[in-house]
Amino acid sequence: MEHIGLTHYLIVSAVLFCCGIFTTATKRNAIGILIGVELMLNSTGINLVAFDRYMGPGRLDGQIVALFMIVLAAAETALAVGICINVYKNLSTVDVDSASQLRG
Amino acid sequence: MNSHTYEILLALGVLSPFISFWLLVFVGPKLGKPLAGWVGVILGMGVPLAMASYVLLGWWFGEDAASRAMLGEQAFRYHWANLGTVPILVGIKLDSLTIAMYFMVTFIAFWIFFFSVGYMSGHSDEVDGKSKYHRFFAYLSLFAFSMLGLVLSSNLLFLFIFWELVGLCSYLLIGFYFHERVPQYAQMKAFITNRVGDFGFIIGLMLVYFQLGTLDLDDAARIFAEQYAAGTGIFASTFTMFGWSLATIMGVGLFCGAMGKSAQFPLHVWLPDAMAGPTPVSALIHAATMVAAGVYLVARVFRLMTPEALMFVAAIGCITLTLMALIAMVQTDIKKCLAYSTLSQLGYMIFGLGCGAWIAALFHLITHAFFKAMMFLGSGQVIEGCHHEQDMRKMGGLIKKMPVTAITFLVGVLAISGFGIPGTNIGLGGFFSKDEILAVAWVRTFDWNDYSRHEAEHGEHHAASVPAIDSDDDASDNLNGNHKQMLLASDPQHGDSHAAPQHGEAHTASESPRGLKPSAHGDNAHGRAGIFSHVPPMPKWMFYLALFTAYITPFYMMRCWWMTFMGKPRDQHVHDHAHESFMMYFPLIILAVGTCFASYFLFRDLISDASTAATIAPMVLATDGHLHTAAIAAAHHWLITGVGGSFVVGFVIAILIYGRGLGIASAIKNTVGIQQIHTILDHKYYIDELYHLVWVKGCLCIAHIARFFDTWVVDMTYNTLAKLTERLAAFMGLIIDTHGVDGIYNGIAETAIGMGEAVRRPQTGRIRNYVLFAAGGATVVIVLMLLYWGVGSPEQVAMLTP
Amino acid sequence: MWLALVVTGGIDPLNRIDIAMNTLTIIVFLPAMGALLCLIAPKPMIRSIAVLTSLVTFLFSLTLFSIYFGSDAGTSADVFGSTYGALHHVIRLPWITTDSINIEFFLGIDGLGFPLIILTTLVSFLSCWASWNMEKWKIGKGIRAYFILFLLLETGMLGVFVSLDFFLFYIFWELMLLPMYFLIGVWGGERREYAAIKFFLFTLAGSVLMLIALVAMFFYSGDAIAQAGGEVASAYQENVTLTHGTFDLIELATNETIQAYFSSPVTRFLSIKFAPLMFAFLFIGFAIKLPIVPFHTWLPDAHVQAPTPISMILAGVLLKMGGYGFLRLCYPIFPTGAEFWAFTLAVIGVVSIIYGALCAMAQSDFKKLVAYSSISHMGFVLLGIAVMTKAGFQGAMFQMIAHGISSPMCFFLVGVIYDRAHHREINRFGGLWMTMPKYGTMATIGFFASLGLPGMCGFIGEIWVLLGTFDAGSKYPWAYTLAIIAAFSVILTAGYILWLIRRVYLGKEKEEYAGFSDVSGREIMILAPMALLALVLGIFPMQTVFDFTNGTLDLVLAHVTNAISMIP
Amino acid sequence: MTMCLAQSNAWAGIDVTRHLFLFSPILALILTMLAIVACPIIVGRSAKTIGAVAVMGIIASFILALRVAGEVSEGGVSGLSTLPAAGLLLVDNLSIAFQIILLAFMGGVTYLWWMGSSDSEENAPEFFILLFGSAVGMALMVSTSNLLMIALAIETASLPSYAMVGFDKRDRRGAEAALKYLIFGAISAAIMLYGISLLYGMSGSLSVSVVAKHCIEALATGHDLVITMVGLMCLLAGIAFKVSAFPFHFWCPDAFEGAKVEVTTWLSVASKSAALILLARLVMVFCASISAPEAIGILSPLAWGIGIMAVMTCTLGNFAAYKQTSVKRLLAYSSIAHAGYMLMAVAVFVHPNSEHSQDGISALLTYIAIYMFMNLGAFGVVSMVVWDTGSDKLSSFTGLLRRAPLLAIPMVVCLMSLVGLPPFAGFIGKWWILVALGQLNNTLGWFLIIAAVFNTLISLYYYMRIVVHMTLRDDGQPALSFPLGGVALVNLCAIVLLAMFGLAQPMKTTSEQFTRNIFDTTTVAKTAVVDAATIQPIESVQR
Repeated sequence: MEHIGLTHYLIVSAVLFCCGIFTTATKRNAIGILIGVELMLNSTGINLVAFDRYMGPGRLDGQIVALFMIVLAAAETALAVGICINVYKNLSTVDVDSASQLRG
Repeated sequence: MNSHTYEILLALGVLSPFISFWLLVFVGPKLGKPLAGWVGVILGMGVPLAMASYVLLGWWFGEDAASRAMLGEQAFRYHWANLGTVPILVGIKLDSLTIAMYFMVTFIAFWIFFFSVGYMSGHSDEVDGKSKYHRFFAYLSLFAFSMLGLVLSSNLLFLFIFWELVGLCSYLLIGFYFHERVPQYAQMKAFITNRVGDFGFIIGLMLVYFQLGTLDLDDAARIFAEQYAAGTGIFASTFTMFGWSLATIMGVGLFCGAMGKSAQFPLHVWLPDAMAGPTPVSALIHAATMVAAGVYLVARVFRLMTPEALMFVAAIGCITLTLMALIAMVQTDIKKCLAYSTLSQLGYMIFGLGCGAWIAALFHLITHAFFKAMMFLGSGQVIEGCHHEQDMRKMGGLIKKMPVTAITFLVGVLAISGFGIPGTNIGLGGFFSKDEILAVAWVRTFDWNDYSRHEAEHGEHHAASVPAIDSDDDASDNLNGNHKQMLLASDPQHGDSHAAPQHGEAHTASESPRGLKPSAHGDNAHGRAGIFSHVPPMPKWMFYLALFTAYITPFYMMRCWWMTFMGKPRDQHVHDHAHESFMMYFPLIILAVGTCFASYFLFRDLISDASTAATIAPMVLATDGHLHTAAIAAAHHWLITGVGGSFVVGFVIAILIYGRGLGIASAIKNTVGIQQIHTILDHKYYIDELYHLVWVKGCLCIAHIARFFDTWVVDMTYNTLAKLTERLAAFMGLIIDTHGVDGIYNGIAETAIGMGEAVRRPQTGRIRNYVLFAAGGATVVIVLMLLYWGVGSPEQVAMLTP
Repeated sequence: MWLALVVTGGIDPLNRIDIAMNTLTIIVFLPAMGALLCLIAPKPMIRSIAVLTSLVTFLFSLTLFSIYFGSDAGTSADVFGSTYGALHHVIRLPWITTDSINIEFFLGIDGLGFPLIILTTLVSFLSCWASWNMEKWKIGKGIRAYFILFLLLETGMLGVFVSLDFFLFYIFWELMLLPMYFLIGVWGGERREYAAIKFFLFTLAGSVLMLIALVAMFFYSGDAIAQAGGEVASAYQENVTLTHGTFDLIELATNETIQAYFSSPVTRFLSIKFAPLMFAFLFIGFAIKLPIVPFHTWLPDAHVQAPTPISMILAGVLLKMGGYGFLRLCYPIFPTGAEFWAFTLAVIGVVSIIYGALCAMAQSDFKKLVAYSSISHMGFVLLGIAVMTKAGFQGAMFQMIAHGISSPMCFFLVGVIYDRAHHREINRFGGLWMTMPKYGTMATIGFFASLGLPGMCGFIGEIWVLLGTFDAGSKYPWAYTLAIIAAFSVILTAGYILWLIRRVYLGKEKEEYAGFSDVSGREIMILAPMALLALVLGIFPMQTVFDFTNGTLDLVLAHVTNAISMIP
Repeated sequence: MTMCLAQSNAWAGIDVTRHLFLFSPILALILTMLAIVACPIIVGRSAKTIGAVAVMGIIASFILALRVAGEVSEGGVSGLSTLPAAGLLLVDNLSIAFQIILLAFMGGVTYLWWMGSSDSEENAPEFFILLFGSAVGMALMVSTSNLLMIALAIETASLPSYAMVGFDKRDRRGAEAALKYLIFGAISAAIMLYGISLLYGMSGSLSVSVVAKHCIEALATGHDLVITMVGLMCLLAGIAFKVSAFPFHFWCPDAFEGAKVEVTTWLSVASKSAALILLARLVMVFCASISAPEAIGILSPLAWGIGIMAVMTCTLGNFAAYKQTSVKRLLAYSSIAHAGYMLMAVAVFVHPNSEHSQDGISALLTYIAIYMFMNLGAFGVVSMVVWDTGSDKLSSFTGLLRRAPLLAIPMVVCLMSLVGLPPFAGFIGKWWILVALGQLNNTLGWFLIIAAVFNTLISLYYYMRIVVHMTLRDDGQPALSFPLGGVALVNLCAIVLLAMFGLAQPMKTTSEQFTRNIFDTTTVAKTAVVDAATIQPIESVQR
């Protein structure tokens, strides 16, 4: 039974990140894609905090940045939802594949 | 008179036709008819003729041989341009040949101009009532200018320039009736055929410029002789083509030009067609002067000719004179008949030059110019009289209607047939010139080995040996009148060959302004002695063909005359219309007199005077009467009589056949065997057809291929390139950006999540594909970078650690 | 001068205005001033202003003859100096100067530029005058724009011939593109769009290569100087030292340090030998303009579609820029490249000669025929330059001038009849000489001049090149063969020209053309100078051209051959 | 954060008012934004009013920027402050120069908006808030060398842009464009942040200079190479998205086509160039973090990476533009291509100690300045055509020379300038980039030069298509009606483009002034060593 170390956190966050990417790439629902983005951002958060904890004890930069991340995510989500609503008004769907009028 | 006086006079003679040309071009229409004509006659030819006569008298009677040569050496040169580093000096080649030619041209041309004033007034108005009368004389003046320039040029390049200009004039004049179809093609044919010749000429020029480093006739000859003596330069090169050395190729190349202008065998096709031009033009350009320019050129570059080249020249001449004479036998168009006889006679001249009879050939040139011009004018008179009828079969019996024409024409016929009494020196032009050519040819063919051995022995001072030969000639047979003439003829030569050394020294002493070393006779003689050993005798067939043709010539000429003037009129309408007018037959009379005059006196002496300086070369055969003397000395009597009497045979046969109308002739024509031959001759050996097929059609075919290639290959390539770029653009823009992305990444998505619904709607502009592609791209980039990256080199690490 | 000042950098212009008032500057920018004038002038005056401007430019350019006849001149050594790089009317103003770059507004002329400047101003004047009747054209609108573009074009062309700073040269070179594009594209024939874009794309393709060469030459010369210790005395200017790369064409050609570095085989550009590669880049750029098979296909289209005066300019001047480029850039700066490519270039030249002639023979469009004949004639230019003999260089230069006289004349002759018949089908013409005697006479002169008839301008160039090529046989054995093949073109040329004359001018008068008026006074006045020159150049080549060009040409050649002889 | 600031006594001995002054342009923008927020409550939301306020704000900020520029070029705050935790923001010539350009361009866009939509627009305040917001973001992007700040700035610039693209709520295409832009942006932002987290973890600092140090160490020694590089690439990906460099350009055409012309204009220049300057700054820090000029070669993979990205970008942009029928979309692709050209300038890796160290960056600055005018002019014409005909299709440009010569001629000038043809400024812009690449005098440099010139050739064709439609064709459409102000704007642009060509010299001098001594290389070296010493490899940490 090995002691939980930085590597494990990194692996977790990496997996999370990949899930995020995967979601964004495969989901057709805009909201779903945004959730994927959230996953990626959260994996970032995990990274930052873990690094802060293990690499430079006493420094709080990572955690501060993590806070910023959360705020950013919130702002982004807010805007995204707004745009999604707008899209829904116009296209009466949030299926990103149906938003394919602009092409070429 | 010093040389500059002569030059200035001659130059004036060249300029005045030029002036009259521009005068007629600009104010011609206002002058109208016949004033424009008279301007042409006076300004275009009167002035030159005056100059020519004055110079001729001064030159021939005012100077002795030495001072003539001296004047030639001192002749003025103008620095025209630099060809690379080689300065091109333009000037006047001042020697007896120039003056003889100059006088001949101006004299004949003057009377032809004169003739034209009357003749053209009836022949210039066909075209839509717009008179081209002045245009005709403008062209004639331009021709006079170029022809005289050609005669005077001392520089090959300038000779070439005027050469082309006379070609242009001939082009313009052949096409004078360009509203008709035939002249259009005739003029093109003439110019392009000449261009083919010029192609060779240019190659010759290149070789001269490149190997001899000059384009001046005299310098070139001098350097050529020196190079020959030293075996350097052009003689050093080992390059050969069809077994010809470079020097030979040079000679042949230059001769190609002559083949074009003088219409020698492969390039003869244009001359008969050229008869489509007005008759005076045929007389002046295509009988007397321009076509003779080729011969003149060969005479001028004679000194650059190797024996092989001369052999080629002789062969071409021989072929031409035979084939054309044969064709002439079956011609029914009076002008065509004369044209072919011209070709045949030109063949004689070329042949003469080829076998070294320099004097004889040029002499023949001049005599021929007189009588052939006269005959053409006569034919013009006939055609005019007969209402533009040219077919001899429709004529006959015209002697009653136009006696003067008939008589003068007969004079011409006699002259060309070499009429004369063998054994005396009574005779007309051809009798002397043609026979002399044959005599030399005979020596070259049969007596050559003895002669050249004899030459080699007496290498330097053959002059000394001449009297000996003379004496034993006298001893051998003094019945031989021809021989006496030859002696007479060769007298000036003796003078020369004695005078030569002094005048040579005189010039080595005097510094010539151009630093040209005057050609001393010694090394040439030495060169000659050397070269005779390898100059081969002529093949026999040449001599026999020439001799044979000597019998044909009188036949077809007499046939022509008889069909035209004697017998019963075959076409009453023509006959009734026939008439002659003073304006036209006056020149005939003059020329007839000229023919008799030009037969023996003056011209041959002039030429033989020129010969000494003009033919200093490895190949000095006919330069001195010495050879003729020897020729006659060695000649068997049958040659004298045979050649001398040839015209009798010819005449008799002709009269026998055509004496009673065309019946016998047509009978013969229709006999089996002859008929086929006749057809072949009538179609001129189908050479025209051949050329049309091979050259005209071939060239156009290639041209169209080229055009096709240009439009459908070269151009297409670029258009296709453009298309490809667009396609590529479409590919990058649409496919990669959208379809491709879909294609690739739907596939990935499929394999990733095992659901193929993404593939079902391969729509474009789908954000998920964008994301996938971006992510994929990023991954690829990262991987590549990592692969490429690796660890830095130790020294880099070292640099990094401070 | 406003434009001049902008170009001179606009920095403290006031105290430069006197320097800028240089003959060449005036000549180059007079047309531009005229264009400005046209911009503001009332419509009816525009034509006259434009024609006057071009006339004044021409007359003013004649003052350049003072180089040769002025008091300062005298012997050819004074005019051309003893080494390549003796210039006259030089003007050097710093334009873009940083610590590492010194781009100058550097104009000057020598035997290369001089005759072409005169030619340019003359042809521009004549063709500007030829545009007089443009309202009568199919697209007769937009006079203002037309003449403005025309004059800008002239400025561009003149600039190319006088600018000796490569950067400036390039600018002027590109400057012509746009006006020419619009002149063809807006006022052209049916397929003008295609022709114009084709012209543009081809030329730009050439000039991007030139741009690469421009940058590369600058930095490589910089390397050369750096290797030589960073301080190299200028080859031809007193008390000037080069500390970094230069755009000075003369310097690039004459400075030993730079030359040695350029021509050394170890100097590599992307691991390719420097000199041959750069030579090729520049060559293609110029070959497209010349034009040379296989880069020629823009020319027939451009010529056929362009209005007559533009065809005149195109044939008379633009084509010459290619040849000028060879003589000014390729050969002096990359002699080793020249040696490397000699055979290829000569072959291309001969191919163009024969190929152009054959294509011309097969054309049924009057203008296209003349266009292809241009290709054939410019082939002589390339051949003459490629063999690098004195006669060859002289011939090439003369051929450029001669062609600059004869082919505009031919194009104008085509234009004259096109204005009347509104078609160019050779086979539909006939008997025009009877209908329009004056025109027929002029046409004969023009076409025989381009046929290369001795006594006319076309002949000198051709024969000089041919003899020059043959002369090169001592250096290059292949030269003999090429010379002979090239000489064969005299027959082809005669063939298609005479055939053309027969089909168009000879024959019976056709009733459909019976009503045609003969050439008007204006047309005569335009044709006469060209006809006269065609004759005079042919009769007095030395006094008209060689005296002005040969000095420099010989120096260039000496420089080139000397450099080649250095090659181990 | 405060802690971190306290740690590296960044505030100690620094005059705060002076710092406020140095950042005053950005502050002015923010204040204006607030003012616009307040406006509807106080004076009402009429477009004209708002516009007036906005313009005043822009002018004020512009003047301030000029003042600051005067200070800075005298060496006020000079150099990237590369101390490990030196504050989040910095001011130097480069950032100020960019702010000046940005504000000028902003003025142009506002003017365009004023001409076009000020009458119809009822959401003026929102529009300007977004505009200013993104402007602030861009201004911040170029004035930081701190990873956190970079992330924040990019987001600040991006979020308003998303909204601006989809600003017209009734426009289906706009909504779609916004959605795409948003999703793409959000994802790439997330990727970038992930990369930042990794870099922070590896180097233990957010300061770019320290990160650069660490990356170089990793490169040299191979420690944590993979993870560091992944981090770095992710960071680059985020920036590449803003630059719209291949393969992160997909949002660009769609977003630009869907958005209003003013917005397109704004994004096509401002966001891209801000990101480019940011990237250039990162590159400079990397170069500066190498102690010896000779060792610059160790970064060549990075240089090649950016170079190849640049070539791909402009080639793809040019080719993709060929078949476009919508001029807006065509210009969008052309803007991708130009981003490629500018990336080439970024790919010039030169050590600050070596000669010509500022060629690349000054060329970039010059190019941006010129590009601003070119695009302003081109899009200005497009917008005026759109306003009148309601379509941005190529066909609606047919015969423009007759219908509106005063639009056609400047359009031709702008397009030819975009091609890079003398005598227009576009050529000068390209020229300086070529020179910068030539200064490298290595394979990469020549490779990029060749790619650049051939792309010029390729690009000619599709620009020419517009010219052909405008000048050579005419299908008799009615004459165009357009606001005179707009005509004045585009003609001004055209004239400026001509003049800039003649004034190449002063431009070059100015841009060199603005890019002089933006390094304080000594500090880089010193601090770098310190950091390198303090950093522990991961393995050693975890027990």
